[in-house]
Amino acid sequence: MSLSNAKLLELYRKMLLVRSMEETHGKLLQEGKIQLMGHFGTGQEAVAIGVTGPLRPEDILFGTHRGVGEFIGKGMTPKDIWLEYLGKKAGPCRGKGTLHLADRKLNIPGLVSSLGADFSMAVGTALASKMRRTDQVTLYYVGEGTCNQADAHPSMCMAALWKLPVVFAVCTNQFCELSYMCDHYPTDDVAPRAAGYGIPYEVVDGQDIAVTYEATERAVAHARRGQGPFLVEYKTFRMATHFTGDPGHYVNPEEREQWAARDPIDLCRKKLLEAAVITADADQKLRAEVQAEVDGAVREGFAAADPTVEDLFEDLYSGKGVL
Amino acid sequence: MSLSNAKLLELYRKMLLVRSMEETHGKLLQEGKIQLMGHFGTGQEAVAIGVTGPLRPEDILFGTHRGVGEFIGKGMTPKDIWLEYLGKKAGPCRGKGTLHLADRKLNIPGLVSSLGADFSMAVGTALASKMRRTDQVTLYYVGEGTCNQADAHPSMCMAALWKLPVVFAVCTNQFCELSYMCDHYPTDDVAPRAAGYGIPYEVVDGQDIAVTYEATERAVAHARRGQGPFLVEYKTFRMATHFTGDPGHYVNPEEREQWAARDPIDLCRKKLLEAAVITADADQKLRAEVQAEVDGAVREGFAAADPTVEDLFEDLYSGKGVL
Amino acid sequence: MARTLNFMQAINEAIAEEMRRDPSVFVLGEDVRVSPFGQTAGLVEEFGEERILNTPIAENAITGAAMGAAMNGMRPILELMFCDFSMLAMDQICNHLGQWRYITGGQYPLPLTIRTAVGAGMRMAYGHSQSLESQFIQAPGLILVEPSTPYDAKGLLKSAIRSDDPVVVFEHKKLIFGGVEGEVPEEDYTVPFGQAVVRKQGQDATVVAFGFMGYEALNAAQELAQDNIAIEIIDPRSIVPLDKDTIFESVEKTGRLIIVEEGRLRGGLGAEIAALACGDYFSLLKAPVQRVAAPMIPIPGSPVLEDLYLPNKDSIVRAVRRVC
Amino acid sequence: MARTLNFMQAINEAIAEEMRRDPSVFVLGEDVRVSPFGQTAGLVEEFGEERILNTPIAENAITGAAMGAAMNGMRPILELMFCDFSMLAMDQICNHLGQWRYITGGQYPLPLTIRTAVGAGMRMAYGHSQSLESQFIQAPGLILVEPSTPYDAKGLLKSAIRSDDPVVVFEHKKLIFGGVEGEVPEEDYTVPFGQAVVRKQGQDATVVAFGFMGYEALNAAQELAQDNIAIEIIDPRSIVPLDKDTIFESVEKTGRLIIVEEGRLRGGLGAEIAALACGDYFSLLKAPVQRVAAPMIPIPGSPVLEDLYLPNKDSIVRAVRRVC
Ligand SMILES: Cc1ncc(C[n+]2csc(CCOP(=O)(O)OP(=O)(O)O)c2C)c(N)n1
Ligand SMILES: Cc1ncc(C[n+]2csc(CCOP(=O)(O)OP(=O)(O)O)c2C)c(N)n1
Ligand SMILES: [Mg+2]
Ligand SMILES: [Mg+2]
Repeated sequence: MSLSNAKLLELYRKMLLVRSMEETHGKLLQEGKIQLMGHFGTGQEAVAIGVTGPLRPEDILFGTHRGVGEFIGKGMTPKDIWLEYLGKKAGPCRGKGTLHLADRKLNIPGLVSSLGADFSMAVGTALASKMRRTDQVTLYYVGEGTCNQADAHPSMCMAALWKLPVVFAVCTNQFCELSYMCDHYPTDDVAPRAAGYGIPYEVVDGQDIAVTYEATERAVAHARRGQGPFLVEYKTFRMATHFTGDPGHYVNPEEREQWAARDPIDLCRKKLLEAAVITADADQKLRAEVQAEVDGAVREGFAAADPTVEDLFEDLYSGKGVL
Repeated sequence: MSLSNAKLLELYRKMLLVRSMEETHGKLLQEGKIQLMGHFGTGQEAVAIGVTGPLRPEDILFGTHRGVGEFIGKGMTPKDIWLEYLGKKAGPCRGKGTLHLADRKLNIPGLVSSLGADFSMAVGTALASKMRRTDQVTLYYVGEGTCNQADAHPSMCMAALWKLPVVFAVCTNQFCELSYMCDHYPTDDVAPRAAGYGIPYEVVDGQDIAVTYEATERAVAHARRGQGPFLVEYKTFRMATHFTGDPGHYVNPEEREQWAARDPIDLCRKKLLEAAVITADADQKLRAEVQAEVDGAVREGFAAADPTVEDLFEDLYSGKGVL
Repeated sequence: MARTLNFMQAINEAIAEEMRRDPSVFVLGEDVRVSPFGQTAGLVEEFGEERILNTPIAENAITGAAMGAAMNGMRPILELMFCDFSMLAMDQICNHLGQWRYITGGQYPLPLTIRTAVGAGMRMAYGHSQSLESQFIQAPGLILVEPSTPYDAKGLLKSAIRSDDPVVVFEHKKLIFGGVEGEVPEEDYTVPFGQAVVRKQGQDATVVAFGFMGYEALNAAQELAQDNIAIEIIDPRSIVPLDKDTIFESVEKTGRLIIVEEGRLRGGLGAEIAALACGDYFSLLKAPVQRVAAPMIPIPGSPVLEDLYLPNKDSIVRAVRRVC
Repeated sequence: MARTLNFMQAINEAIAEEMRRDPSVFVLGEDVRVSPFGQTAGLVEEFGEERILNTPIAENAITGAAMGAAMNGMRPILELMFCDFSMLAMDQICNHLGQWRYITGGQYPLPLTIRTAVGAGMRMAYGHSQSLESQFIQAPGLILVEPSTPYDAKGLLKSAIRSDDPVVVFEHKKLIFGGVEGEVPEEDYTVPFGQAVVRKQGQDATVVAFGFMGYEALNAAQELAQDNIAIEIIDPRSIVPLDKDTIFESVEKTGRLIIVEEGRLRGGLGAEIAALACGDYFSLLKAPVQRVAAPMIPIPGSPVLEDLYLPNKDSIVRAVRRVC
């Protein structure tokens, strides 16, 4: 086990931050303070934080629409996220991306609106890393539903063909929008598809942060060593509905209960308490601190300036006078 | 071995017809009599004829750009092909498709210009067969290069998910346009990709018509029984260059020689002679007869009427007055 | 007998009725059983999972699959949830779907209906908000329609499902979510392709407004009426075929033409109609043709910017005033 | 010092020179090493297999891969062999490539050049012959250029490769295969975006002809000269940005505008220019604007039908005569 107690605590804090960010988003929506819908990753925090944990700053991340887990994991701050979510001029995308977070200083090139369009982009960033002789790795984080998108296939093919430093991190949360995975898949797992390209793979528990972190660490190391792509599939469960307007009538409540019993944050807390890395009191304090950070970020977000009509026509072309 | 001598002779004649059709096409081009480029399947006749041999008239075929093998195999006549190739009004597509052959009476819905666009169409025809409770099978014939096209992936996924009566028949002829398969594939075979969807597969010799026919027969029977899709990969070699304007400098001549020694028509003839199904004389006669059929078809094609400006605006919409 | 239905109900009813009428009609698309916006909600109970078919998330391939089914005796209704995603299926739609009947010499008509949602203003940002109708007008062999009332939504969709030609139906999100209501007959009816409707009469200027923009035009008309400017509002309903007669009979009267669309300006629906105007109908024009459309920029996420991006009543009023 | 080069050589030279200048420039596409038409032939010998990268046959994915490389410090030149195949990549090109810089608030410009071949007349039938430039004009954030001479082919391609914005370069097959020749300087030069060229002066009518159609227009000019009609021929070179000044300065003089493109009529390049004409430049027009373009049908395989389909010298002459 490569995960130190200090690291575990750091990851735990990040998971708390993710949960708090999304709960706060939900609350703001309910209170009618914002219109921005959310696709929350409740229950999947150990995947999002586990896949980003082992990344270096120079590594590249492509994330998903589901919540903020991997963005927090790669280093985005609640403040930057809320500035962007609220469409403010000081947001990393100057309020133009909103849900589509991008942050160049953290090597997050952006979030596509068309599921799977970034599969090949991740191959492209990895190709550039290889051509430029860096030891940068690209992590492509993706849902199982999106793995059916056509481009998954030539993307994996190119990654294997050119032996590129890219990790495909598949979050199998049992749902693809408003239906179960079985409406989309003839098989139980996504991962064995990698074998068709000669890409090695692993299928792991997505609830235990130590497991997700270490599996990713192995995959990233493989890619960084120049051994080519690796695919990891993390099994988890989407505790939230697809998006904030979805009542989720199609969800089987018993199954949901079973997974709830293995909530990744609870599991991690238990481990930390048992190993005496943290006390119950310190945990309370940490949670309050995290919530305060999020609340502060929301406040700062609301207080920040909106873009104006001049901004509307900025940022399209680098060249002058084209628009 | 399910292949009777009579059947073998029939398939042999079809292979001769294919070769003669393409040689004649090449000759007409060289003589400057036509402009229509050809992508010939010389050396692959046992695949094209083997995959179509076991099909029933009601079965659906999607063919490829490479020559006329599968179209002859499914029952198109040299005459119909030449009428269409020459863009004549009496062609099955009224001269509008030319290289893109379609023939409704033979259940050949057409040939797409964008490689792989028909992968999902084949899934769709099979879906319709299933919904309509027929026992019709769709055979999707495709090159290995095209199997990298994105839609191969969701198409195989849907076929498996919905257990559709479709056979994916992959002709691996070592080339994808102007490059070897190794520029396109991280693996030696295409077929194992099917396993990722739980689709059963076989890899077989593509030079021996008995082998190609029987492998296809098994696959088609599987699909017809309602057991879902099946993939067969046939290993062969493209003896022609990519198209009639390609000098083929990139081809390894020794490798070509080796494959030439196992020409599928020669192999089949040897078998027929050895089994005394045919004498050398009868073979000569048969070949002359085949060539005469093709020459006649070309003559009839040239003699037929061209479409006119009125035809230009026909056939677009079923509804009146739209165009 | 007519009842009041909302836009979504009208769509739902059209599909249900056609599925009852014709066993070869079926629905496929991503999550059509639960139905992300609701147009196909509940149909699975009556028609079963085979005829209301959830597909994997793969727009080009499901379009191809629908085309294949149409080649083999079925009449599929394909949903491409957000019109933005139809860009994934452009090869199938523009290169093959519209061209198949022609290049097979009439052998294979493709009776396929594609339904897809357009429209911004819902804070869904780039890639879930575009009105991309104009991306389809270059493609031969398609019929394109965009209803703005429950009556037209049902009638045009029925025409689409019964048509042997491929039809793309654009449904505006504001009409779906906004619950716009209208009278819809109990009896079976269809709305023919290529017939525009004059939504409001007027003699000062002709305003051709597509889909949801018709409502903005009606609001603009009210404001302009205060200055005694009476605009005539035409809802083309069909984009292809286009009812040129109705449009240019109006222009003959008014001499002024304003075209309003939610999509972007360059090469948009307005460009084509303006080009017709200054071509065959040049002599009718008494003033420059005005195009009201979105600017040539992506749809920004910021609510402030999104509102600035969208054409609306005010931009229509301004355009009319420039020529009246 | 100038030499005579053909169109293909000019393209090849532009790529080679930029690759020597800048190690981040590389070429990828299907069979770019051997090169189906020849534009990138021989480059692999100088630059090696890594920088002249053959890809699998998967247009949307290789476009995405090129975009990814552009996000990470490279300047890819992507070949999408036939423009028809670019329809497979429309999601990447229209939804993401042109919009990426904007929606990331300027963080991620995408210095990507896409080269693709347009044009019919080579008996390649449906799906290998279309001129689909107009399919791209609706998309924000792209630069679109179409050279018609070796000089422009080299100069525009160099501008494209050096540009931080995504550029699509349309290359006409008749110019590539036909070996059209022209003077090209030895020295480094670029052709700026958005600058049209007057190919022939004249005062009776303005003919805006894109790409290869300029040659048909020159032939039409000869025929029309016999009737003392002197047309002015403008080659826009850039489709986006469009040099409106040069076009409408000419229309100011002639009062007559004819737009010629090989692509299809509806929503084509001609529609947009006609719409500009009857909008901001309405007062300049003395006659109806004429559009010469292909009809709204697929490209038929039959040589007889293909020749009937294509706009050419005769259709330009007819259009000019309608207004002169
Ligand atoms: C090209 C495209 N098609 C459809 C959608 C709509 N959509 C958004 S999320 C989603 C489901 C994705 O499922 P999965 O990849 O498993 O991710 P999850 O939502 O479970 O996190 C769908 C269909 C989209 N955004 N893009
Ligand atoms: C979408 C698309 N991309 C590229 C091409 C050009 N092209 C025609 S044939 C071919 C090679 C196909 O290779 P394979 O599938 O192995 O078939 P083969 O030619 O070997 O029979 C290519 C790239 C095309 N027709 N369509
Ligand atoms: Mg999922
Ligand atoms: Mg091949």
